Amino acid sequence: MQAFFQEAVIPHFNFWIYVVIMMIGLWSVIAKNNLVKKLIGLSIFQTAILLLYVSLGVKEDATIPVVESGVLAAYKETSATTDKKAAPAIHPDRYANPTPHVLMLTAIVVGVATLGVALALTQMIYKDFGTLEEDEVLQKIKALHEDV
Amino acid sequence: MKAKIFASIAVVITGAILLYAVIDFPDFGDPGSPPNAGVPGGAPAASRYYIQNTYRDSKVPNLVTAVLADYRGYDTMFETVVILTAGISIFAILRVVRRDDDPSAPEPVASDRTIDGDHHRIIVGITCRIAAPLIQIFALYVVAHGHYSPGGGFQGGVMLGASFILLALSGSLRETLARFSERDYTRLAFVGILIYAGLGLLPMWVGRNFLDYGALSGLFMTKGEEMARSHSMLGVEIGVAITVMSIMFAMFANLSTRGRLQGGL
Amino acid sequence: MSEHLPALVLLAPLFGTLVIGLFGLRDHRVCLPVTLSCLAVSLFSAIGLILRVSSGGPVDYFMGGWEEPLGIGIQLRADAINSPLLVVIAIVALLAAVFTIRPAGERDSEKTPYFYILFLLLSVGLFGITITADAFNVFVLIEVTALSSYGLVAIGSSKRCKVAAFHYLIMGTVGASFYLLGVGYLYLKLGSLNMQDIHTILASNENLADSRAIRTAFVFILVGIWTKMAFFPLHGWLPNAYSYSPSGSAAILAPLVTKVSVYVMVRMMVSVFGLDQLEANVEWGHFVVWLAVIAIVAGSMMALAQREIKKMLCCLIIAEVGYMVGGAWLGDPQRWGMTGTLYHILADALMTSCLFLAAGVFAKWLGAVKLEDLSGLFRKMPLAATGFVIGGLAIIGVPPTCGFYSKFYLIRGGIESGQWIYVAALIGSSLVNAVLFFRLFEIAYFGKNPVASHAHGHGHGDDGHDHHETPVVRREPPLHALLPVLVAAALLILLGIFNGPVVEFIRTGLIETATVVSTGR
Amino acid sequence: MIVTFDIIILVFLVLAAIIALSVKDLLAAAMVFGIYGFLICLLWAEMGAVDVAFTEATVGAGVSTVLIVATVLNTRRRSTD
Repeated sequence: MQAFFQEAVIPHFNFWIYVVIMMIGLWSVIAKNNLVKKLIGLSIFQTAILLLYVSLGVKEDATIPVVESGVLAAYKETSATTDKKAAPAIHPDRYANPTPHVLMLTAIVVGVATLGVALALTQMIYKDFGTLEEDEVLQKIKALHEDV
Repeated sequence: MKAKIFASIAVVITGAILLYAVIDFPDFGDPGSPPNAGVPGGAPAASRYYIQNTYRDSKVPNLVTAVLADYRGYDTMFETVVILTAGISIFAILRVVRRDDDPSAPEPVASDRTIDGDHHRIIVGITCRIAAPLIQIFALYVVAHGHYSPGGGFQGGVMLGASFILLALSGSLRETLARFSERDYTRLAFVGILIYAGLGLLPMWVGRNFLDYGALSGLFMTKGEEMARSHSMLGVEIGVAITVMSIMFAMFANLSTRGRLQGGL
Repeated sequence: MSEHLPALVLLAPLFGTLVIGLFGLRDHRVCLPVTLSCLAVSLFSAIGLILRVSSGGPVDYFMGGWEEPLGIGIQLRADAINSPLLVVIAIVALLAAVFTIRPAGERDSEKTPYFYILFLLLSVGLFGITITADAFNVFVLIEVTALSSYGLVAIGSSKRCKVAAFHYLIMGTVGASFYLLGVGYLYLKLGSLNMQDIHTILASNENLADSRAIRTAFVFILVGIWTKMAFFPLHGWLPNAYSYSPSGSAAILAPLVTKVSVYVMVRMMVSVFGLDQLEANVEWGHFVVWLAVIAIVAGSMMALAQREIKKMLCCLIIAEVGYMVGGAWLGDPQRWGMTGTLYHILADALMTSCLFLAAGVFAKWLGAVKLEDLSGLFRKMPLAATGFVIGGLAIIGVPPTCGFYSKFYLIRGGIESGQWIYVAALIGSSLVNAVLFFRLFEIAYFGKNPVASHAHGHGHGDDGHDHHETPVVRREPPLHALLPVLVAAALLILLGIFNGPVVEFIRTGLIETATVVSTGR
Repeated sequence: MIVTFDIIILVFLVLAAIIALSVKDLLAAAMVFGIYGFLICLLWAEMGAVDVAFTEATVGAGVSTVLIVATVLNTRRRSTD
């Protein structure tokens, strides 16, 4: 048991938690009856994926992905003497991986865009059916259908 | 109840598959993992290229800004388009336009609150009025300084939009709309994308690829291609900020009034 | 200019939206000409791309000029698999746009410019998904497509379309998130997002392809895409979303969105994971073919039970998705199944377009929603009815329409790979389609009651504009509504007659891609 | 990256998610969702993803919450689950 924790849980702690959060979100998307609750669940579901990606870009002992001015000065010196294609002086393990950050900026924005549209739909559903509970909406639709 | 059982089954299956794969993951924080360094024995990962060569290519110290606006600028353009699409979808779904010949349209709300004459809101209202320009100045700094520090078009744009949201929340939506009207924000949302895509289109005149900012050194009167890239990134970030600002405020204005743009919260 | 064709295909509609946004909100007359001309530019670019691909192989385009090393920038790639689809997307979008021309005298809605903006954004997204070669970029464009289609579904005035759009949104977002999750798993094992790059790495490391994370990635990408394409157990959102949306929206949503998702699945199989890799895991293929068989049967059964025209067509889409998924997973060595799937994507996009346009015409000018409402159709609108009949014959699979040939190739793939159950499902489903459509044709031709346009709607947005109970002998819809139906019908026959060269083009390209990629570029 | 900090925030994150989804008052749920957004923003900052943290602070904790609150105030505050 302890060996399992040492090998599988401790080094992957973030990844275990991301699965937990994601499942909380997914469960509420499917099981919750209230439309706003569903949407909150959907947002939590999406942030779990962000957690996965950002965790991938983490490097131990690395700093934020902005090159400091001291390093830049050293870089300028080396690149002034050599040609442009020469090996750069910036060490790649010094900075966190920027790619997942870029991807997740996109995903966050997509998330808020989806949330906005979904909330607009929720308001229209409330206006038409007078309720936010999904089962009541479905019942009223059924009644609507039988009237015709 | 049925939904809950179904949800539990779905969650258990999905979770089991995900946990099954977690054991296979690279260690958390490992600098030698494939995303950080590339597959063992293969070419180095793209992220390594970004860290080492961004400054050479575009003289931008903030790697995230450089990757966002230059290397993967095509993604970012469509990310801005996603925001625009959401805004337009909300207009299409929610906006209620009163037409004179349409009796079913809602009546205009007679009592539109203003902060003057409402004692409960006056302190909050005045404070937020003072705070809003400061927020906007900081937001402009965030946009402009995104090359050198965390920040950029999205963050700055959301903050600009949030300053208008703050005004509308604390004071009245009507006063805010008088300053930033529906016509303005719909136009500006498109202007932002036009700046982005237009800047990307310019290199095509000289036979370079779409979004290849290096070709713009003549336009910006810079010496090399690096500074042209840097300047174009600023232009692109400004475009993003304009669109995001407009759509964020538009979303709030429509959602808080059920598409009537009258009354407010 | 010809080297910019891959970018031009989607930039034209993107700039079209900007023009409409800046000028069309004031003056609604701008919208339609801009939409039509932008889509025409896209169509010509797509045709130009096909010509370039057929003469010189795949066309690459690197956004921002970031070509070396591969994977730092975003790559667009047009090859034999996707360039015909680009042309079909442009054609179907153009037909749908012509269909939305407002008849003279009808009231202009405040939301008209928004409709056209969303329409163009949807086509931008579809073009983008089709042409990109970057796994993450696909996600962003899927979201562009998805958000604009939620808007297009909910733009109608009916109560039900909002609920349908909400369910569509929930399912669509979960599907897209699963896709993103799968791409994340690929990224964490391979460190790359470029499809070509991913495939090179996968093909060079054998134990990597068998690792748990890559398998899970594949599963999640598939489930996400299946949700987007309404593959059988995940189809819940489709019938309501497409049948309660306005006819103009349905005419572009129904033919294209599911087909483009099928294309994404094929692209993932061919250019990311590699067909050789998949053939090594035969049991997966068998499993998916079984799922596809269930989807075909379920879709056909649901179609039999429907009383409304559009609902029935939506159920047929579900069955057709089953054909395509099954065909892609047959795994016969000669690639007939995959070729049939790719050809069927084109054919089905045109068939669905024809049928939904015709259904839109009937809903708008006859007020026909239920199957019985079509009675006496041939006397009222002989030309529109002819278009509808050709669409129906194509979906049944009667030569010389393209539906026959696509089924022929799919069945050939099924026989060569020994998947008899799939062949049986395909033939059975064709019989069901025949029953469905001949029942409809009977109502339309021999129907006793030519006056059927009375209280029918459930609050549909755009039907029932005229309730004249006059027994008019012949009342063709206006030319702009009739023309798309007839053009789509003509294209169905043309694509059927020229199936040989099209299939040859796709198949050689497919085999080339599959072999070139697996040997590492 | 500080592992202790990481674990503490992650635990709170799970708690915030559960609370946001279980309270019956939708306004309170929106508020807890804001807290969730802010916690996750802290987590990004702790992992070195400063740009993502910035965006999350403005979008996740800010605008999303405001949009949900706007909807809740325009519809109904109570929910059955």
